[in-house]
Amino acid sequence: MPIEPIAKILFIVVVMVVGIAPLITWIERKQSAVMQDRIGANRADLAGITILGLLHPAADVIKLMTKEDVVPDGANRVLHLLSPLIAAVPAIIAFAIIPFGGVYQFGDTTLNLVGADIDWGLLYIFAIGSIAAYGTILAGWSSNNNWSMLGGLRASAQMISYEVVMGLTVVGVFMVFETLRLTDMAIAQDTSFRIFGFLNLYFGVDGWWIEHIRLPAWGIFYQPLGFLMFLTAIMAENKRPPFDIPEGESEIIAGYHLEYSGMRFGLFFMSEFIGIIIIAALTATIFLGGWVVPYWSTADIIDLISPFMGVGFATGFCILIHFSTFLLKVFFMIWVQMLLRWSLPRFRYDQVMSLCWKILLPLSIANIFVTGFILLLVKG
Amino acid sequence: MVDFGTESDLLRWIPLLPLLVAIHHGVSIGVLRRPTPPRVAAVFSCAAVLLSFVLSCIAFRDLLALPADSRVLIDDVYTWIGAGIGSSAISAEVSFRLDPLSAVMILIVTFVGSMIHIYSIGYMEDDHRDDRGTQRFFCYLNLFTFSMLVLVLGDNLVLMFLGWEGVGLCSYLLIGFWYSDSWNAYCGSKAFIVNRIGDFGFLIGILLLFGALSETGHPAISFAGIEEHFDGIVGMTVAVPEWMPFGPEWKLVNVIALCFFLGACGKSAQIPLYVWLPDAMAGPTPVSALIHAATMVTAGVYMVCRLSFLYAAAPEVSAVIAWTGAITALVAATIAITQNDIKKVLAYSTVSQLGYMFMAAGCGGYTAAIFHLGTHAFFKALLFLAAGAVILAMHHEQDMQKMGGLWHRLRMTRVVFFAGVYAIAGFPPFSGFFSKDEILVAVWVSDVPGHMWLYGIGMATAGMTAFYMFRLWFLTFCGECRAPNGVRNQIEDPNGFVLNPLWVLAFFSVVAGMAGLPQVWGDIIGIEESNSLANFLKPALVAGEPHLIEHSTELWMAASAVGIALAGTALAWLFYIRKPGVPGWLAEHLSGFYRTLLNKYYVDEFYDAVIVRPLVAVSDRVLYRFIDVRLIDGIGANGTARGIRAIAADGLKYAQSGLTQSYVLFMIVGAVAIVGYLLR
Amino acid sequence: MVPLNHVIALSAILFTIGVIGVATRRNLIVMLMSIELMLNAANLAFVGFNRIWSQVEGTPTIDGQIFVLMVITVAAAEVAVGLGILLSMFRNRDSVNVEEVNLLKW
Amino acid sequence: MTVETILFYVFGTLAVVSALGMVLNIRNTVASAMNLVVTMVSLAAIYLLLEAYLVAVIQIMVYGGAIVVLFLFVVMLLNLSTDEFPPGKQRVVKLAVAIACVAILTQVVIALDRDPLLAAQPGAVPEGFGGYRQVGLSLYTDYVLLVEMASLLLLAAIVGALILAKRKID
Repeated sequence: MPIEPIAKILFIVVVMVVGIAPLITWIERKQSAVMQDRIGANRADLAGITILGLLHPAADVIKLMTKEDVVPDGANRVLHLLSPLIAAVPAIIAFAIIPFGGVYQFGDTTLNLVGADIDWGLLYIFAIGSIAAYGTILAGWSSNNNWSMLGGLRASAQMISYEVVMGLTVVGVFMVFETLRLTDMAIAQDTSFRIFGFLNLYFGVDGWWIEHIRLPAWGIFYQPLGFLMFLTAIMAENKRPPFDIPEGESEIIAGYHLEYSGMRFGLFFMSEFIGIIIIAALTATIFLGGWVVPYWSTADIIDLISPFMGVGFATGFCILIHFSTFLLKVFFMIWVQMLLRWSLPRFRYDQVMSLCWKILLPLSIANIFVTGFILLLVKG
Repeated sequence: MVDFGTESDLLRWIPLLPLLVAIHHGVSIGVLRRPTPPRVAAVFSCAAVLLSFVLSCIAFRDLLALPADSRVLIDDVYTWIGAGIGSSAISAEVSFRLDPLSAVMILIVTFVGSMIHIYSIGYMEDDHRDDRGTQRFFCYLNLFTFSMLVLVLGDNLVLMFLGWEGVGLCSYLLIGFWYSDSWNAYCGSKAFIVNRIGDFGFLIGILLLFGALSETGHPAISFAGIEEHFDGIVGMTVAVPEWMPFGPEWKLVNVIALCFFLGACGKSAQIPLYVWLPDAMAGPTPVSALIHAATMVTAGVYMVCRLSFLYAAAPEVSAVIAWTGAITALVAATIAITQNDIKKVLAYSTVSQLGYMFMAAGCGGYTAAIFHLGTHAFFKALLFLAAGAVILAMHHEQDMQKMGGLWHRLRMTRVVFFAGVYAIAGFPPFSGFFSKDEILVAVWVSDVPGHMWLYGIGMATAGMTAFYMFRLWFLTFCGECRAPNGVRNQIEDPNGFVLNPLWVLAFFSVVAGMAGLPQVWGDIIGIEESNSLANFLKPALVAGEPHLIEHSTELWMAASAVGIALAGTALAWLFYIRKPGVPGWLAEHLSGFYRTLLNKYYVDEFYDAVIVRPLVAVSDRVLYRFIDVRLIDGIGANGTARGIRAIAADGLKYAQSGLTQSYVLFMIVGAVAIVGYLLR
Repeated sequence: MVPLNHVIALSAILFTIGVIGVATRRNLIVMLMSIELMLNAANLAFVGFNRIWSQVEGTPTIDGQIFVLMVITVAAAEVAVGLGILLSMFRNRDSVNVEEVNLLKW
Repeated sequence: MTVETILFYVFGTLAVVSALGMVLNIRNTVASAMNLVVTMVSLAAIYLLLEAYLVAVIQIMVYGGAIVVLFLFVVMLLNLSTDEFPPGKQRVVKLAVAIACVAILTQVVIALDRDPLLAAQPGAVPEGFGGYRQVGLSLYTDYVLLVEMASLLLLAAIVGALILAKRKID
């Protein structure tokens, strides 16, 4: 049995899913507390010790585990039991292609810090996302409850619509980086570009400032509009507020997971939070340069360290820096989502739909055209 | 002498201008349904034709600028038909060829044409038979000019054929211009149908020629190309059944030449296809002048001259042409003697003159033919237009019995009319004299079997021509006025639009003869190379070595021609001025002959009985009643419908059960069957 | 890798199942699904053949998969329109039983 | 018996079983739809085994993600959970269908043993076979007209679906 894949899988499951996902529930609470000027989650204590309420996730888990698992009458038992899994599993396996670091050389062995380095990574994400829709829909339908049904309906409509937009918004990035492989994308962003380069290219202007005023070659700088739209679309795909109409408490009590309790409800819960992490990781990788340290490319790091410590150590150090950078960016994106989640009110259903079809779709197509035009200009 | 010519982009505009105007007229009356004011339309048309006349003059000057033996201008516009490969590849260009022959033709066409256009303004002024009449008239007229120019300028047989058909169509449209009168419509269709026969021959000729040429491996369609490779097909023969005359093998050249000549007969109203021309007089008089006297009917002569190399290689056919022309000339002249309708007389005279030209062409006197064509264009157009003026003055009265004594009233018209009569009667120094003289000389010196007879016929015809023309003159202008009182005191000269062209034409029909002044006269008044027309045309035509004859003979011939013309004139004077009773007396005592002549030898009746009725009967009984009604409609259309109904109504309809899945099932079964068949 | 004829056999079986569905089920939705199934069987055959003839004298060819993509496009369009028809039919007939849509017959 | 072969048979069986489940399940439309999804996904897996990567992903995205979801949406919208109608009196049709299916299968079998090439092991595929690069290049060079036609078709489908689904054309 190869050791590397197992290690990666273990890492993903233990660190990402079991580790960070509960942490995020805490972050969310704290965030809300901060924004609502409360103290927030701080009651759960172990012998009087409340580590900033960090025990709450554990408490939640225990509560969910121990709750009774109800299947309502007239519900389709199989699907009702199945759908939480259908919702959770795709969210977890989506981690498989997230690069937590670059590709490193230790002598003749190469270390590639990604679960599965497949050539069509982003498409994989989309496929997974499209499967994930079923969990919600089936949950809504199988609960034999009108509210859930409505939730499922809304979910299906919303997720189909936003899949389209999500796909179209990143096409610009494909065009810029000319790859779908997330690893290559991150590597491609491990550099920087001259802001005023076009002056030199087309108007023959030159001067030291043209060479030295640079931006990291991140997707967000190449595709600002794409970034915003992608974030919107994928957050809507995750059915989080302000896009949580499938479970709008005020309208359809809890929507699709109304009839769920115990750990099955917990799975939906989990899958949402894992979704948050996935979103953060994806946006970080595609638009924020993944593990890349701005203005300090891998080569530079290794060149800087290796004279003193040797190449091997330098590479290890590099890995450390890159991984922490990546985590930093991921947490930043998570924080951004929390911010949005607590600051924006819930959209109305028709607003969500028209936002998707009437605003995002045309904008993203226009974005594609403009990108292609500029690329033609630059690359000829 | 084959010459592929020098480029010149000017030529294409000569036919194009009239076409553009014609299109404008057609669109504005046919599509927009908003006719332009008559005067404006008329001015457009006249401007177009005049302009193309100017262009023709310029082109003519360019042509003259070239060295004498290579005077060919080519304007290659685009490839019209490109088909076939290898030895049978045909590529018909839309390309125009200006060589001396076509130069003379376009000058005549555009000049006479513009004169007649201007004349038409005045003539059609009082024509209120329908609201957009005038513009329609000018539309057709310009279209005709275009087609005629294409015919003349076309560099290949196909393009020529296009023009050929175009003029036929316009003639049809214009003869039946006043279609509300069914007789006019009938005449139009008669002209069209009779022409079809000729055109058929023409087409067959083209195809045979092309086929023969592609057998020699040089598929050419342009005149230059044909002439270049022509020698290859001279020897060819076609096998014919035993029972046919001159069997078992005919020279292919003869066949081709005959086919082309059939076409010429149709267009130029030669026996046996001349019957349409007299009836074509149903059209407005300018049309008769332009189409049925000056230009279109001469297309046949032009074609024979254009293909002179072909006819030079087919002496037998040339003989046929000569004799046909002669007989036509004679017969038409005899008929013309008895006609009372002024335009009919002129029509038969036209036929007769055309016969003259063919006689000349058949005898190898192509220059003479063209020369006479030109002069005839002038004086015959003049005569028709003058007759038109008379008709106008007489309030559309065409019967000479009701005229007479117009001498005092039409003081302008009488002069031009007299010039025309004088010219056609062939009195020196008017144009008719010289051209007719040329022809007679050509006939005299030619080696066509029995050319002396031809000469005799020519002389006789000349005499008759003088007779009937002066008969016309006396009946119309001299003696008592036999018009009804109401008309009588309103008779006056027509307006300037009508009159001025007449003056111009009159001038030319007087002096046009000088263009081709025979050498003999030239020697007398001491001009070197006086017959400039002949010298000009020589490169374009395959004329055999001109047989030189002593000037004395030639002078004698001229003298006798004048003499016989005088005789005819005197006879006419005797009959219609001195002793007006004589014609009636003759008509009584030679009543059979007279009636035969009066009824044009009953040719129409003959054709009607022999061709038309059987044809109609067959198409009615067999084609219509049996094949169409019984077979096609009965068995074909209705039968099928009935059969289908019988099958579908009682059997198949139950297949349409309205159950989707049964349809699906049928589909599957069908698919399975097809795949099974493929897998067999 | 399995030889092509297994792939084709699989596609044939799927196709047959689709045929059964289209021809026997009277629920319009299921009929549409079965049509989708048949299309997929065809796609499978396409992909399989493309796998065999993945290159024609050296140059890689992808035509089979292109056709699959086109078929998928057509399928999407067909489902959209078909479901639209189904909706309007349900509005008029209050059922999705194809046997109730039988006005057009003799 | 390589891993690929085993996987092929596993997914093939899965596809067939789920397809049968879709067709024969006459109580529950949603279950049929879910069976269809399973078929699609396992077919996608088989595409992967056949090294048609892009097609596999598209299969999941379009069929799994869009088409079947649409089916579910309609089922839920019309609330057709239990649908089947009293069994019709079309014994004949069923019989004919059975015969037709047998015929199809036999035909395929006949066709299969015609060509020895089909029984052979497929050779190696060229570099980047079935990847989005090759497909994309081929789509936008040789088949660009096809793409245009597809776009037209989709437009027509959108409009048609809209018109059909609108309750009242206004």
